[in-house]
Amino acid sequence: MEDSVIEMLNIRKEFPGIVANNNITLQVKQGEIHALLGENGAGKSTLMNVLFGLYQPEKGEIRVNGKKVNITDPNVANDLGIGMVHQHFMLVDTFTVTQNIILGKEPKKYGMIDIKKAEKKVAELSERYGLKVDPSAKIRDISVGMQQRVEILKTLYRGAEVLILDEPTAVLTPQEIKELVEILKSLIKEGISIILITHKLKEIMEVCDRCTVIRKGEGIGTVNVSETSTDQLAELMVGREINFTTEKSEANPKEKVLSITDLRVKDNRNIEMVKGLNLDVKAGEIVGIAGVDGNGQSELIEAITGLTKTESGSVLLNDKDITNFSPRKVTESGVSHIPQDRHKFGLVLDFPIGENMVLQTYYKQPYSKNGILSYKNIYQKANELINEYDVRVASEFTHARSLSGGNQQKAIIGREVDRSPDLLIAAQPTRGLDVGAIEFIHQKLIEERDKGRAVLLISFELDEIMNVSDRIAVMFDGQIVANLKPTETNERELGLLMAGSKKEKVGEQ
Amino acid sequence: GASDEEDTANNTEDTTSTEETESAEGTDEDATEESEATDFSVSMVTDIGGVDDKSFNQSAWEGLEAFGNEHGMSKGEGYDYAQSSSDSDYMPNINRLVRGGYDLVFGIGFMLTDAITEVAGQNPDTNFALVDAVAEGDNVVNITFKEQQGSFLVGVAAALKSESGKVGFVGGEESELIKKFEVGFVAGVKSVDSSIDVDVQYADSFGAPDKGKAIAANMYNSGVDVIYHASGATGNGVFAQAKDIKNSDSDANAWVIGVDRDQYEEGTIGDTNVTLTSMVKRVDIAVQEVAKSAMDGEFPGGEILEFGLEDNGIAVAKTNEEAYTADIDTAVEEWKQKILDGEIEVPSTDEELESYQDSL
Amino acid sequence: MSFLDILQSIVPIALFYSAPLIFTALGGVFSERSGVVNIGLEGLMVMGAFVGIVFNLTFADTFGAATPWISVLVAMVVSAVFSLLHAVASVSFRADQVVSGVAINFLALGLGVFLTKQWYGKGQTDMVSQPFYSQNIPLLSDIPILGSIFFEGVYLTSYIAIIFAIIAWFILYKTSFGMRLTSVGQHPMAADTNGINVYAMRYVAVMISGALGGIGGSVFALTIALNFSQSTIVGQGFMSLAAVIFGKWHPLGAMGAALFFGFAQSLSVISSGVPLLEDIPKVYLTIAPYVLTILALAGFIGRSEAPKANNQPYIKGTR
Amino acid sequence: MFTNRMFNILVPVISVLLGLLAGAIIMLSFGYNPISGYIALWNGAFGDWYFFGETIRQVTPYIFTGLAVAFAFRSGLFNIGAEGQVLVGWLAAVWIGTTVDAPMFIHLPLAILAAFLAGAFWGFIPGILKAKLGVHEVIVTIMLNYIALYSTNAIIRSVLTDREDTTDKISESASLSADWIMQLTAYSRMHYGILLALLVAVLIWFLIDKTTLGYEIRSVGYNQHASRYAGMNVGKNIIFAMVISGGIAGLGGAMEGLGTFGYMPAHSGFTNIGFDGIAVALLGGNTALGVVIAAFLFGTLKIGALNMPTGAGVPSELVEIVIALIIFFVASSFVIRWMLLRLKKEGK
Ligand SMILES: Nc1ncnc2c1ncn2[C@@H]1O[C@H](COP(=O)(O)OP(=O)(O)OP(=O)(O)O)[C@@H](O)[C@H]1O
Ligand SMILES: Nc1ncnc2c1ncn2[C@@H]1O[C@H](COP(=O)(O)OP(=O)(O)OP(=O)(O)O)[C@@H](O)[C@H]1O
Ligand SMILES: [Mg+2]
Ligand SMILES: [Mg+2]
Repeated sequence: MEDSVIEMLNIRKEFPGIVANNNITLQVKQGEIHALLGENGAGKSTLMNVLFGLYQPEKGEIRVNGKKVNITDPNVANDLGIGMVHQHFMLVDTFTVTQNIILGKEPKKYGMIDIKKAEKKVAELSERYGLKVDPSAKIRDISVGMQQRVEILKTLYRGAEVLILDEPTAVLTPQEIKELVEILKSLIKEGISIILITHKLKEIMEVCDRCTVIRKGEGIGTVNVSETSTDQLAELMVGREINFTTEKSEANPKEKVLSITDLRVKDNRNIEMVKGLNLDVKAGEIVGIAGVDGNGQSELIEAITGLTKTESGSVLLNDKDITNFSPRKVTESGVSHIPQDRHKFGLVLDFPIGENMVLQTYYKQPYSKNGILSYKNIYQKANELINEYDVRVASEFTHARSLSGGNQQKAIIGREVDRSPDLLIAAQPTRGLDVGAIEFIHQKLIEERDKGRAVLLISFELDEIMNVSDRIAVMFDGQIVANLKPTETNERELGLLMAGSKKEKVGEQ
Repeated sequence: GASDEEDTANNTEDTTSTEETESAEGTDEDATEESEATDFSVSMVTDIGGVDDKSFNQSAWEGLEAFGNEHGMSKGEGYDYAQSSSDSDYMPNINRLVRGGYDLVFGIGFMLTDAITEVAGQNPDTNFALVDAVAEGDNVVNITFKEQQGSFLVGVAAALKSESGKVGFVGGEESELIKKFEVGFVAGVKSVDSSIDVDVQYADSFGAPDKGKAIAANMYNSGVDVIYHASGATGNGVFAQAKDIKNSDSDANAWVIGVDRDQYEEGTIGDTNVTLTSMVKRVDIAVQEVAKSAMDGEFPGGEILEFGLEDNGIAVAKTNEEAYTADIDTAVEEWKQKILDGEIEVPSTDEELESYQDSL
Repeated sequence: MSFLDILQSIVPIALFYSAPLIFTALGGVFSERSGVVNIGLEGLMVMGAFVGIVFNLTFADTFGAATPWISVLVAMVVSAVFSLLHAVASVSFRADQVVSGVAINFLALGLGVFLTKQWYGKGQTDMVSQPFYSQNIPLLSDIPILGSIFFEGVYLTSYIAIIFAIIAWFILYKTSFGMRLTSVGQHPMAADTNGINVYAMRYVAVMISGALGGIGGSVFALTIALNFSQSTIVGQGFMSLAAVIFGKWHPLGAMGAALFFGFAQSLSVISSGVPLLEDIPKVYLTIAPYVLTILALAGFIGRSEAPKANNQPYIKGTR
Repeated sequence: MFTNRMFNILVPVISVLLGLLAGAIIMLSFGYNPISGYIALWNGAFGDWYFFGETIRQVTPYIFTGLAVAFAFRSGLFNIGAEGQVLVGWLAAVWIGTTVDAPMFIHLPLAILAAFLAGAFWGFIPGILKAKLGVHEVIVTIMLNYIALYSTNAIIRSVLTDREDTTDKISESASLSADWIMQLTAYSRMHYGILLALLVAVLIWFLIDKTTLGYEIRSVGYNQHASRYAGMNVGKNIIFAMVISGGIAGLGGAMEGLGTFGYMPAHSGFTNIGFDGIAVALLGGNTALGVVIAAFLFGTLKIGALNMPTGAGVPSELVEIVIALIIFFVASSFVIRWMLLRLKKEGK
């Protein structure tokens, strides 16, 4: 490996209780896009955090351009030309784009920050690499896609030659992913090497040159992408076969469970995001809402689940009007909700996973009687779910915080599905999860459908929509602009519809 | 310690240099009569002011020390005090001393009234004395002062000193006790010149110098040139303000009248002093007298001893000669005589004040 | 009193009342913006008052008229060092910041009074002979009307406080130090990955709060109380904390809040002289400042967002 | 192997020991004899039945204010207002105690209830402002402390009495004190309140850890978004928490009004029962049991301290310092744990 920019040799990193990385070797060639693949909790982020100097390895050595280095903290990494875009963005959301980019390396003039100069520099960079950002916008006001571009700019601003991206696409819409891919390619041209962590094998096949696979902290090996297939990669990663096209029987929809008419919802900035939307979901079918992030999906869900008040219109559940019900009343009328943001809404991270399992039902028999909790029943239930949904966790008493995202998600899904609701709302249920977990979750959703439940799936990932739904409702600018069957459409058409370019009669079937 | 001894020493000088010297000598004579140590022991419990509050607690303690020295006692053997840091400490403190076998226990300040009443009831064999208030029980002596008399006299002084025809009174918290100060003061001022108006304000706290300063600033601003304060530490703010004015204009008229002890010290700024005079409450004298009678087995249990001008329990400080001029002094002395002769009965409540003013 | 007279008496009072609060509140702003809650402001003021008075009493003869200024500097330094306790506990030892703040309050008062008794043999010191004195600000006080209201018989310290607030604003909003400090309080891990030393930043911030708290305390003692005792600082630190939050963690906001308290306070004093207000029962005027504050908050200030990472010890490698 | 449980017991114990040790060092360095100092402290607190009684009496209100602050903390709220809630509770209790006249089994509960309600109302104000307008509870409670101080004084002086500094004594039928306790403890002011305190502690423990209400409180304390998502009414919980917290603090006031004093004096400053409650709560790790223990520690030190000047010539402030250091050590438990682990390793 004469031309390796990065060599991580036999790295070992332990955390109290677990060995996150056990003698893993990773070698990245100059100018390549190198994929890092592994299940949730396999040790990817840890390995990269080691390379970026956030963690110190117990064993092993790191070489940059052949030179042995000791990366004691992110500063060192920066100086070595290593930049990292973290899975959870490292952005101060009260700051502007520019402030975030220059933070820690500010251009100065008479001891003051030279904001003009900074903004010019940022403009240049975003020009040069085609990373569109608004230098003076506050982070909290910009889209996830742009936030990620800011993260990349941060590293480039610091003169990164090696760029680490930890699950960059997990949070992006198809369009944004396309843009990102373009960006990555142009970066390569600029002579930058990239380490890409992703759970999406298709992306690896599309953009990566080589791929290193790790399983449960162990290095499995490195393959040339050109000489492999998604199935082979999956097998390497999980250690067993995975079938992607989740095969499922024909749906046989029955009576309407959810019917929404002329719904209007404003967001917290008081802008109307849902603009007279109509939608039905029948028992025994999975309706997938395809759409680009920010077209009112979140507001739609919040309106149905009672988290925000609607302006007008009605939401019927089994012909019962539940418009503007409180979240509790909505839940009690038979709605389950797998929320988009699992850390903010899905879990009380400081509760034991067990208590998280009864977040909506704690006040009901058998979990409590006359207002008194029965921990026995609660933890018994928790145990059942943990086993049934194979949540990888030390015990039902461990705090939710220390679970891996994948497992946190499984726990939530277990809890929501187990309430056997009439309507199951699943928002981004597989975001950030590995293929194994994804397969598992998709099967669960289909099982629920077959039990005769109405399932409403919101996802930015087209193949998820295509694979899982029985009916696709395309959402654009706060309305359903199309109702189609997966069999009768393709990604191109959907893409156009989602972009709002091709309108079509909203037909009920 | 040392610095403390000194300044308390010259304090007592200051105060005795007012004209109760005879009495001071008087006690000395007694001392020579029977200076052999006795097994009699006496102690006191302070209120939250603490034993060095530059006010009646300290004065009382000085009294005990003086008494102790006279009779060959020392702190811990013969006499001692217990300090209270909150209202709920009075009881345990008094009890601790009772259990310590002290023959006589002083409670200093009206705050201790209930505590003394209760403990006295529970310990009939111990003698108690309460300063500034009245408690039931025939093993309790109540020491009160005619603050109105002293306040009246400083009122006279204020009236004579004032050029603006405006004087002020700053009280701590409104209460019967402080009322005596206020009313006496107003009466004094009006007796000299009923056209002088008195601006009365309360800070609602004995421990808020910032408020004291604000009130004083406002008063001086509105033309008041003499302020009499009966407000404990709040008074610090009054002194601060007066000194500040004096500092920016050395011949400005901004006088303060101190309370309880001679507050001359507090008034010093450079080589001048803003303390016109002080209404001195000789708690030390009262304490010594009661202690002595108890030791001699003549403890006046159940009685209310009211100390006033007549028995030098109340006095007016004259430390600041240049401000407290001779003619002020003579005038004050005249009024004092009138009071002693019973020509005037100094009012101590609003009602009495009204009738008094009508009588003018 | 004419309106002008009223102003003329209100303003100087408000100014000297606010000054200590402004200094201390600014300290609070620094430490809380770096993500370290500071309930200990009260204690820091106590320490400042204690040191300021002791130094003044001891060196009045040596330094003459300069004494109060030097006293404040010494108080500043000592309190800054004292605040290290809070920094060590809450930054390095990952202590609950509220807990260690409360400890600071106990410790300062305990030490202050304990040492006073050791050194002076009594619970309260004598009065200082070299306090701060008000003055007419040269030139400015000659401005017609305004001059007499704002610049006659005022304390330099009041205006220094206001200048400090502006400097603080400049530091926090215009310099890289300020930006880094803020980022540490908002998203320490982000700051860390940008190569900013989170711990160092927080140490500095806490020590700044110590220094400013020390100034606040000593200014209070040397302008208003003139001596030190158990009851010299009673609640001013908590009022400053309130000012920090009232001012939404913004230096100028905090200053505004402190001035607001000052004006409300002096208003309640003045008004007992104002014809209309004379007849209202005293207590209403006394509680007015506090009621006004609550109304202001409920009325137009409303929700205030604390720095995100407040009260969270930063531990590398946790989210 | 150190279990978490062992740590949770060891750490506070070690903190207390370290605190006392530091205190001893300070005494030495200022030329006092630490032994006699601490003996005086001990005797002052447990020397005989009287002082034991007084210690318990001091502990009683601390338990209440500690619980009050702790309860608010559990729901993510910082109640600096216990001080004011104590004052209004005290006043309410004494008001009923002096004005109403009824048989004990009505009068006493009524007075206690009044204290609870008064405190609860004082907690309700910041609660509703936080819930509805997002106003920061810390400022509001600080302001309410002052309002409570001044208005209770005003009421005592101009409503309950005619310009007197203390209210009348409450009538026997509203008093918490019992002759037999007085007999037993040589006229200490220990009273039935301690039983009520322990009872409330148990209730709070039960409420927080065992009931659905407590589940909601804790959930809201940790994550308001998730709690809303789960169908809990966050606003309601915040108000509820502040009301209960205030009410408990109010009971602390009742202890003073119906037990310790039997009347209410006009206060020239804060009682500090409420502020000390913050320390008690934090020392006790915001758990009911912890608070009870911390309150005992606090009460012991405070009462014992009174005897240090007379007993050993040591200024009582030393105890303040010791308390402060103990709090520091408890707060820095992380380090103590770390050291313990080190020791263990060395041991092997
Ligand atoms: N700071 C930490 N403390 C304790 N354990 C940790 C820590 N960070 C990671 N781990 C554990 O180390 C293992 C590897 O975590 P890592 O973040 O590397 O997984 P990952 O491959 O990034 O997972 P994902 O695909 O979900 O991002 C997991 O079991 C995780 O629980
Ligand atoms: N303090 C901690 N203790 C234990 N595990 C931790 C801790 N911090 C992080 N982890 C684990 O380390 C791993 C890396 O976290 P990471 O940021 O990659 O989230 P994740 O696992 O990828 O989940 P998500 O994809 O939802 O963010 C996760 O498994 C997380 O649970
Ligand atoms: Mg990861
Ligand atoms: Mg992940």
